[in-house]
Amino acid sequence: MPVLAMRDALNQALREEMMRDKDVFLLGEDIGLYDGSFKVTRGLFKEFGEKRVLDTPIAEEIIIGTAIGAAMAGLRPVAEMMTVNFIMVAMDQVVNAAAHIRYMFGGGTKVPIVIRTPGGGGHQLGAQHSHSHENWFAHVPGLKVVAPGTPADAKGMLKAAIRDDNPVMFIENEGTYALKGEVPEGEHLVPLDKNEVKREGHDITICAHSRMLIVAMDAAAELEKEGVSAEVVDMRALRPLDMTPVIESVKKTSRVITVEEGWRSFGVGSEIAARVYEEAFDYLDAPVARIGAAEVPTPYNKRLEKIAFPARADVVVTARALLGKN
Amino acid sequence: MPVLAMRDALNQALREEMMRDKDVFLLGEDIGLYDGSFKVTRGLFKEFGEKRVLDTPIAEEIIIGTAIGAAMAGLRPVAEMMTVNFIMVAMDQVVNAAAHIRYMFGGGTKVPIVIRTPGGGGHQLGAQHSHSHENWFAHVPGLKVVAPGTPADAKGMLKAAIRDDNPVMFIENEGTYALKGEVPEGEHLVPLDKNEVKREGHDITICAHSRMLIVAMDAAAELEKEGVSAEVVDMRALRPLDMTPVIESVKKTSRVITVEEGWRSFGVGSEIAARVYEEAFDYLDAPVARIGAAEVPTPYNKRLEKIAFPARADVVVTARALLGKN
Amino acid sequence: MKVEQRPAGSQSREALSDRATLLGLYREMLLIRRFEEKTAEMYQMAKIGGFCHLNIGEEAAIVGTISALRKEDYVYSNYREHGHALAKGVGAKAVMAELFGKETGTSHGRGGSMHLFSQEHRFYGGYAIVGQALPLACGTAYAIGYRDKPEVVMSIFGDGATNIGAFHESLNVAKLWHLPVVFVCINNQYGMGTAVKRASAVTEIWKKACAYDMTGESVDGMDVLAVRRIADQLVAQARDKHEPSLLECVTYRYRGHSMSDPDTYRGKDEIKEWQGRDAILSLAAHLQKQKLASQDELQKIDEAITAEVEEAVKFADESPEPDLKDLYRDVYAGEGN
Amino acid sequence: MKVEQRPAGSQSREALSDRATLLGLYREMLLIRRFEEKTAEMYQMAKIGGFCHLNIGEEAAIVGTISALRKEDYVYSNYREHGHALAKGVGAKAVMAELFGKETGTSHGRGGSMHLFSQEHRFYGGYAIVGQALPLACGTAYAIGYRDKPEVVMSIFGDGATNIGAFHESLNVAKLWHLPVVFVCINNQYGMGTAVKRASAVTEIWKKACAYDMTGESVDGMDVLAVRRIADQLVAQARDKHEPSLLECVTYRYRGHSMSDPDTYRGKDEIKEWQGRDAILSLAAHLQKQKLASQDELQKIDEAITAEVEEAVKFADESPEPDLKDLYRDVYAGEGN
Ligand SMILES: Cc1ncc(C[n+]2csc(CCOP(=O)(O)OP(=O)(O)O)c2C)c(N)n1
Ligand SMILES: Cc1ncc(C[n+]2csc(CCOP(=O)(O)OP(=O)(O)O)c2C)c(N)n1
Ligand SMILES: [Mg+2]
Ligand SMILES: [Mg+2]
Repeated sequence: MPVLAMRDALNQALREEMMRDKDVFLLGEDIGLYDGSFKVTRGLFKEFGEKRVLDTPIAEEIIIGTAIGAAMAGLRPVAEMMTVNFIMVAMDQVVNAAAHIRYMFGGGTKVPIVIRTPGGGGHQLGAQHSHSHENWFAHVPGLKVVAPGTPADAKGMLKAAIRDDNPVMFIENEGTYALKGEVPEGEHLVPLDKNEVKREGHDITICAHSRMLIVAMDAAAELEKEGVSAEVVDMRALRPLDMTPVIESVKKTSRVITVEEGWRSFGVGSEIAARVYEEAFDYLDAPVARIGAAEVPTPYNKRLEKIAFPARADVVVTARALLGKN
Repeated sequence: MPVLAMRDALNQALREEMMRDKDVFLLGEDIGLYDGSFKVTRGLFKEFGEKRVLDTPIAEEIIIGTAIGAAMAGLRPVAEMMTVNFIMVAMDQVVNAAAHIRYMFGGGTKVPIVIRTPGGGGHQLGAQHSHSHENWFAHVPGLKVVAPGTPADAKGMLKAAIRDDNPVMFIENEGTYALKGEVPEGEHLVPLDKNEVKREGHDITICAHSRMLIVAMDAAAELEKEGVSAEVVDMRALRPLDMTPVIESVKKTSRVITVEEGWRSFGVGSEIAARVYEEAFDYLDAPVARIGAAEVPTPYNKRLEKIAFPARADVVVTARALLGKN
Repeated sequence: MKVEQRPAGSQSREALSDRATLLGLYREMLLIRRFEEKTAEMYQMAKIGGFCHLNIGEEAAIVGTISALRKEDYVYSNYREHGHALAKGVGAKAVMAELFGKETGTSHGRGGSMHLFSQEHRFYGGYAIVGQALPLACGTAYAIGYRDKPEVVMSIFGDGATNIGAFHESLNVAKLWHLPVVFVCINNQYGMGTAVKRASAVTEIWKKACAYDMTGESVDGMDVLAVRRIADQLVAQARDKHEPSLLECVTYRYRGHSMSDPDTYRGKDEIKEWQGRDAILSLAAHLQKQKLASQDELQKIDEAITAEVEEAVKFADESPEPDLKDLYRDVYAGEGN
Repeated sequence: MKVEQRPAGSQSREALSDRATLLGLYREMLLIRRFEEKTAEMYQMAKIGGFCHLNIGEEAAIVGTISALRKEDYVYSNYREHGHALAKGVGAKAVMAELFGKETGTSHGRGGSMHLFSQEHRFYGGYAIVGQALPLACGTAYAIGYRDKPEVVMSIFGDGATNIGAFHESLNVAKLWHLPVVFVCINNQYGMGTAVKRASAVTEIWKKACAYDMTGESVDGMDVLAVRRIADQLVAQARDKHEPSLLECVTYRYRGHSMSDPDTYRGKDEIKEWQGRDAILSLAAHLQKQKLASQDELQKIDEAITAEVEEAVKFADESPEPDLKDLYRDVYAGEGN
């Protein structure tokens, strides 16, 4: 199977869907002539032209709103937000419009749009370019929210998202665009509502999504050296939140760690923990341990930033503690 | 002690703080000449004039942004967002600016603003006027978030919020503006970081804030008739989230219900539940039961809307189930 | 209302002296007036809940603009849209049923007064966030160009909406991308209780088009013929040249902002003054002066409309409530619901 | 840099022929040029991280506008603000230290290149969300009026920022509320890789002021004297009459958008052409032609500035990193930190 970087897997998904369906078009800032600030749309402007790869002004409300209005008229827009932080200026379009339109109009229309955007930090971009907000979107009925952590899932979920009839928040991560992995060629679809065990184990369950999936896998590898068998569940499907593989896993391990790149309080881990207790209370030997970013606006300084985000060591140490090892 | 409606208690707090400190001013849509769409600012325009009670255009980014810039220059603005739903168009100003400015500038400045806004539904206002988002704000470092449920707390917390040096999200509720209660005259301050037992009990703990506090108190009264002694903890302080009274209570009751007006998934109850397990795991006899709004964009139809929001009966039934009563 | 009776869209100026057209305009304005009067009555009787914003006084602005459209053209509106939906051809029954929250309503009772919608009539909805629908209108207009259709989008909003960011972002791309949109500002002098001059640095809304090098026009929103004439031009310009425009209709709402508005921010005589220029009475006078219709005929039209509105109320009243088990229906598309 | 050597603010036109003023302007532009060249070098050496946006090419626009301010006036900027901070009087050491992420930086290393700040110099910060700071500038200007102070706020942003909603909302209230603000648009022809004409329906940015009935001016941003003259007028207008304005400075960034920009969207000759009109070289020629300064003197100034920048680098390099235990410091005010 060909090995691709995440950004190229995403690019391939976009290209294939644009070739498959002429109603699919892209819009966003500098996605065309500039080839995209993270190069996910590289070459598509040249190949498909400015009508199907629309460069927009710096006006996020217009990007989302145009996508919604075009979708209601039958097209399938894929909007890029340069980073999730900028969606804050267009939150009304995402929540009050995209997510609610179908229901508030009694099903009279639908809004098949995909909003692609990288979240996460770790690049010294400071307090206004480094955050994650998937927990916010996952809270909203009407939205679907996914956050793949491998190139193959990125391609398969993006293709599925473009074909889905609902607004899909497609969360990418600046820190994984260069991540390489095997990616099936052509028609490869990954469901938007299925989470998956990415590594089997029986001592402890680690739940993570997006870039934190990599961190969790690294931690699991390190734990193995210590004789700890960790099972890693990829929480790529956040809304609807597929808990099945987590519950199955807990029944084996009775210990759970959640890892997310965003702030811990009122985060993704809070919901996963609450669900685990509701659905596997009697299987738990210890409280679910939640790992998230330090609750500070991300600092610029490299060393401060480093300790502000969850790393392999945090997961390993937490796992040891949960297992009562030193 | 005088009995006041919530809106008048809030009005009194604003008036007293404006008299105490000439740097305090109000801004928002129709808060002045129109006396406020929910009449919380009634009479203040007449009394203090248009400089200190500033009517703004319909431009939420300007309302929050003006408050921030004025605060950085030394004033103490109190901004009103007509409803929390409209903050979606100004989320960037709240999160990326107000919450992060102090930290990203290394403490070089501060942003002492209060953003007052009603959340909640139940008035047939439909999908764009009925939601609650306090869980979102409570997720953000740099913000303080409170949601009082009694007129006395409303006055005391608003006065404390105005005197606080940080941006405070002050969540009100359209459904409680007419709620009456005793309100201490003059200097009455309620800390922003202390939750409180509003009703003592020993069988079960009910956590609720804002309008749901009323629902919880009603449910507790009904449960008492059935011989169930419910303790109600007012979660008025959401960030920082004061868990002390909850943990104390759980140690007595070992059963917890959380009630919120917003959607359940990734909500306030998720965080409370996760914290309860982390801090009182061994005391729990059953999973924390979370009650929240049905996960739909709020429907207009009266009967559909009614079943979409948590009511006393939901709490009572849940309590019975937790206690193994029929 | 019977769609075929509506004046056909985009006619030449001459057409506006033609009897059928004038009676059609008269009929539509009167339908809105009677419908809204009845709506107020039903609200008082608590048959209608939530926020309810009436179009009384704005009939000429609404009918003059929307009647210039064809059936295949699109309309995006705000929460003050009962009349906009009626003018675009949505039936009075379906609209009233929506206000009643019934399953037979335009939005199956899920939307209510602020969220009317009709795919069939391309009435693309009432939105309750000020300014929110302008970017959507641009998106639908983009789709029209994308598919090279001879269609137009009309985006209708209030004076207060011209001060919010979405207005600026929308007009800029409409011009930049040559979108077939006509932006219609219903300047009824107030945004809730705030007069235009207390909210906008420029009180002549049409002038705001200058920042986008866009056609800007202002018209007496109490004169349906004047409104229709300019609307015909701007709609044709959008359709034929893909040149967007901003049209300000200077008008007035006789009633409060919503049913709960104490209405203390304006003088009674100001209201009287505008009522003195009532668009419906003016057209009635014109029709009689021009011998295009007799007092008697106009009376009959009124009776027919009153009956139509009564029918709508009866229909709404007798229609079924949504089934409670359908609470979750249509949150997501393509899930067997 | 030594603040007392800066040209005093708001001088008369004549002043702009006076030697001290001209040399001051020259010195400031050169400081920015040398500082940014060094910044690029330090970025390559990985002494600086994150996004880094340079002001090279924009010196005349920056110095011409900011030098028209007094010490007590305020400046709000965006993420391309190293030179803006220097021009407002913030020391090169503190700025470079911030780029290095050191505790001695303007923001104690928490902000970095995009978030410089100085309460002392009333440099109210660099903001990394396009358009975000304009409403803040209005708020500070409101506070000035609230306290009746003879101060002014300068809000500086790029051409790309004029298409976002916050720009519209800000200019409207600035005019409506008579705020003492001068909005300065640094039109450097591109927003990242997007040329102005591909993003804005109106390419002459100053014209956008028309929608607010506001003074709009455009000036050659490569001529520091022209910029300074118009800036003096607009600052005085804001200070004395509380009349806001929009000033477009037509200029160019010689380097890419940020250090990571491949810069493939524009021709090399376009860059050459603009460099041919370099503001610093032009002023140097002018100074010599007018016999206000000799080649030799200018050489000395350059040496002094180069030394000052070297000193700044040394200071930044030797400064301590923030203490890791201070990670949570300053998240909240008034908590003993
Ligand atoms: C973003 C936003 N802010 C505030 C409101 C509350 N609100 C609803 S209607 C209205 C006034 C709008 O005035 P205008 O645009 O002139 O329309 P009109 O009601 O006069 O027809 C306001 C402030 C809202 N719905 N959305
Ligand atoms: C709201 C928002 N959208 C997008 C971005 C990403 N971005 C950063 S700078 C920039 C270009 C800004 O161009 P301009 O305003 O002309 O300023 P310049 O960089 O040319 O000085 C963009 C798109 C952002 N920071 N904020
Ligand atoms: Mg109005
Ligand atoms: Mg630029």
